[in-house]
Amino acid sequence: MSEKGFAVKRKVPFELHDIDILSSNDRGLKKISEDMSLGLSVDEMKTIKDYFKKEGRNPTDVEMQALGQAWSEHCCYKSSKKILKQFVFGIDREDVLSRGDAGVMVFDDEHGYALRVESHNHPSAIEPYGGAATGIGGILRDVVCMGAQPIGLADPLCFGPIDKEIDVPPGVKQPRYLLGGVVSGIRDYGNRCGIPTVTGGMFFDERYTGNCLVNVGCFGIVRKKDLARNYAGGRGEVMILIGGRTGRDGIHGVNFASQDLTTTSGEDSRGAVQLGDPITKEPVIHACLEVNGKHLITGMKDLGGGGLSCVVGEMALAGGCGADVDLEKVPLKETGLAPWEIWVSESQERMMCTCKPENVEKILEIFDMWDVLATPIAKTTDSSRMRLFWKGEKIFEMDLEFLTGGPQYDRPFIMPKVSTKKDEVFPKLPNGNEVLLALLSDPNVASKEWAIRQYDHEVRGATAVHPMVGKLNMTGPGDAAILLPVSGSMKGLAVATGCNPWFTAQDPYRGGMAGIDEACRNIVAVGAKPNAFTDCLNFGNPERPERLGELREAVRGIGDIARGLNIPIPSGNVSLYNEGSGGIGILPTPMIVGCGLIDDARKAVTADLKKNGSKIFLIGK
Amino acid sequence: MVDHGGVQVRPKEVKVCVLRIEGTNCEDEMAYAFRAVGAQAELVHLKQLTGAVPGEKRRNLEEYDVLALPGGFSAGDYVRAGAIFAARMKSAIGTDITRFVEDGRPVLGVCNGFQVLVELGLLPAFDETMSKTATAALYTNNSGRFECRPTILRNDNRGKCIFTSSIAKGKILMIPSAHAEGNLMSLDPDFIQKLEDNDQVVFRYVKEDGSKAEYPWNPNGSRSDIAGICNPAGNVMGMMPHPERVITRYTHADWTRNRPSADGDGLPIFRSVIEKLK
Amino acid sequence: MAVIDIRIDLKKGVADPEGSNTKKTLESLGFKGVIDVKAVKVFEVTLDMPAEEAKKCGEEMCRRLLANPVIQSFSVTVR
Amino acid sequence: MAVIDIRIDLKKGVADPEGSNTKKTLESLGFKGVIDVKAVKVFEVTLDMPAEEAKKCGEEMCRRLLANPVIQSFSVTVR
Ligand SMILES: Nc1ncnc2c1ncn2[C@@H]1O[C@H](COP(=O)(O)OP(=O)(O)O)[C@@H](O)[C@H]1O
Repeated sequence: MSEKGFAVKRKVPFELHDIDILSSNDRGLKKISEDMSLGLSVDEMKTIKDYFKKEGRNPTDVEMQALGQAWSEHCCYKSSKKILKQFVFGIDREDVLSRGDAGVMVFDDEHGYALRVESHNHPSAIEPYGGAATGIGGILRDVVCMGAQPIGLADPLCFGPIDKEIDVPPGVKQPRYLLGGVVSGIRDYGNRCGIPTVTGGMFFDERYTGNCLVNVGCFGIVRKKDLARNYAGGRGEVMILIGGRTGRDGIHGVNFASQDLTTTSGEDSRGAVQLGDPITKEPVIHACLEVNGKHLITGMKDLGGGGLSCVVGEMALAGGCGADVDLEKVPLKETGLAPWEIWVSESQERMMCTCKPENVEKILEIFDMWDVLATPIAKTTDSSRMRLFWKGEKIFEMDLEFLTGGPQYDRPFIMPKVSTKKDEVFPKLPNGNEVLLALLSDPNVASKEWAIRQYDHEVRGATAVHPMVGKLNMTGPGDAAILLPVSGSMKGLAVATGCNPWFTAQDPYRGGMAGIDEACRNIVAVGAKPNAFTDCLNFGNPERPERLGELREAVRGIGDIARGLNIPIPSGNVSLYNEGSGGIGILPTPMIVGCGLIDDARKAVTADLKKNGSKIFLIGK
Repeated sequence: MVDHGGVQVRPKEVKVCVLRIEGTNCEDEMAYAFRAVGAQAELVHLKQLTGAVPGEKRRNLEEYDVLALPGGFSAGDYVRAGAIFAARMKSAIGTDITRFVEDGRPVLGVCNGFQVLVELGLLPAFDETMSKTATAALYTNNSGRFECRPTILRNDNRGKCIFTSSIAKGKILMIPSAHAEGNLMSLDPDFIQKLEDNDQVVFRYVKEDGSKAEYPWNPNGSRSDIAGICNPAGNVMGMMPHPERVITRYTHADWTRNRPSADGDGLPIFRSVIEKLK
Repeated sequence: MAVIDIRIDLKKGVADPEGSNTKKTLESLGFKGVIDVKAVKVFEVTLDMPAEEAKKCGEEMCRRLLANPVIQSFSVTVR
Repeated sequence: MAVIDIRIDLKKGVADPEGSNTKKTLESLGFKGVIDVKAVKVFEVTLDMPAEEAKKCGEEMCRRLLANPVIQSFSVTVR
């Protein structure tokens, strides 16, 4: 950071500034937030000022940056948490094993299965290949954090129209280009990690032109006795940083994810975009599962949004302890990083685990065997504070509760206008042939085989019902895929997606329900029973009351139907601020990924017609 | 990977080394396939064979009866598919491998493993056990992209290949493919003829009725529709499609359309070699 | 007619897994003194137009398709 | 210290799906007069040795890892 009026360089042989907020007025606070790219509002800055007044000092740049990360929408769900609590978190059932980084449900007597979906929308709009690839990387880590072996991926995507070259606002990339890059990114990363991509979807509409949606889901399998926690076991433990080195990549990624895309994003958001390295990832998965399987660790969590700053705090706080961090121990990609950059960098392929001191050596040995970097960087303490040291200098000390608590908002919302029967007009149709051809050539209907076959959907040799079904090389899309997660068992896990953004735009409450309904029908169609959902709520700017109204109503719909069906939603993700330049919002898109169970996958059915002369039944009304 | 009933073969403990490096995958299902026919399969990291690990973890290639190179990817397939894995193997344990092959012990390479065998010079190996440089290449698919799709293979081997020893000549198997670089090439105009003369052709892509394949039945454009070949001695085989993915019928893409047998079509390949070694 | 080389480099600070994996392998093969390996993509394009124009055309190709300014830089040279 | 470019070309007669796919895309974007597109791979390697030696070293790298002689030719130039 360059020398600015409010930043006073401390007399130490490295980059460290004290940020003068105590003597700043509202305007000054606003300027500090902007100049440091903190993404904090004036009210939030004032809360921080009050805190440091009590501490009797100004914060350091490291502390301010950490707060910027921790209090972002992406990390603390400040606009959506209340809504989620009210409608979806409460649906409980005794077979929910965990609601950690991924949800975990009972699979059979010995195993649980993990599920989670996440968005990687903004990075993908800027750099589709790297954005999608790192999205896969992140969701894989969320599942590995539960101690689970990833067994399948899902990739529901939404883009602008691809059947014609369209006029795009400056700075926005052609949907065709974006789609090509995203599919390649998912293909290269998923295939190289050896995890089959078995379900997903593509949805096209003009309203995604300025802001495409890239949602990625992952499923995993874990022995119940190996189910991992995502936090420290208590004080006196060691925190070990695992995987890739830390660099400048991905700095301010979460703030970026919590802002509207502007026309200049492409040029100046480079720091927020990263390329994945699947070849580091694969050994990281092996090694993490090995140390967990040997019960050498007490907790494990991935480094995603906010990097170290979020993961260390959350692991300590949830473990009921504090933490002392030796920041200079963090292995770096390049020299010359300032402490705050290291603390908030979102470099890929990193995980954190906690362990008892006596197990450190054994753990490091296993990582060494896999050529994976592993470095003890922190200790848990019996205070409620986190402290950071750099070459002996204390550069950070904050109350964990304050740091990771974050604000929570009850923002104003407007109930969306709901379409009624009266509004509907049934179009006059030209002749049937024309309609049929037009439908079949519409990208929303046309075959997605060109993409599906670029994804390896059979690697691991456990795909019982494939994404494409029917006569060989004449296949059509199936409804759900079925995986056989446990070697030697025919018990199957059916996975499918569901979402209808057009419905949701007309009636968010029923649209939310429709997503769950569609996922259920897909699962039932292969002969499995719906068991759990995970959801990715892609909506616009929550500071606009009409957008927040859409979110609220859709979530209420999801919650009502899930509660009605008594099916839990043990994990999910919220992605807000999905607006292109000029405030053109996306369609409200509550993406549902559903999981179902089938006791004997040999009884599964597929949608293809098997022979001439079969009877066809229509079920339902 | 599902348990497969009906295995009566209980041969003497055949020890299989399933080799991996960073970024390999498909090794679990490869090991599972060998176990399904009664062999003892161990996942071994290349480091364990080169001595770069603590004592109790070290292994010697000599201890094994079969070497299997799994499919998927290795080292991200940067540079060229299989090139990095092959170069590392050759420089570290090249002579061990030559000895292993000259000893007549079976070596199987599937997909990426096939690419590694070609890059190593263990296939086609017309003139020596392991040629100094590669004499063939598995090149980018004609379509220019990764293809994951069912393929049908015909056993065209006249009896030399140990991996098809219990599969009738002309037998049709459905074994899926998943690769971006599977087009077998050589600049030698007599390449195919030489393979034929030596009985080195093992599998060809065909259509369901056994007739000549074209895209997509031949997913990569390989000349003469070749999907798998062996060395002149018949103990080293490489193939692009993945037999380890179809050990039971329930992972075949079209099993809901009444496949007759409970076994998967990949099983006889593993059974062939284990029966030979009994 | 002109033949141009369009060279696409990764910008500084963008991770290059292909380069770093290749470096690692070269080292394990015993090559000494390898300080850095970068993977670069080059398109050799033959165009039916004079050299000057071909160069401009190549640059336009980069902007429209071949390079992503977020992570890549490009340069066009006439062969 | 020397920086070398190791250029890996496809041999004549070896089809180039990446090149021809790129050509097709460029044409569909409206580029005219594109006669041929070849995809070439370049490794930019920085070596801790004099230029002469670096060139030799680069050639050895091709023989041992970077090129498959069946389909690829290589050339090494000092930058
Ligand atoms: N829409 C949702 N439905 C259900 N659970 C959700 C939803 N959004 C977030 N969650 C859960 O809230 C927790 C915190 O999410 P997040 O902060 O994104 O996770 P992480 O710490 O992995 O980044 C996770 O357990 C996640 O599964």
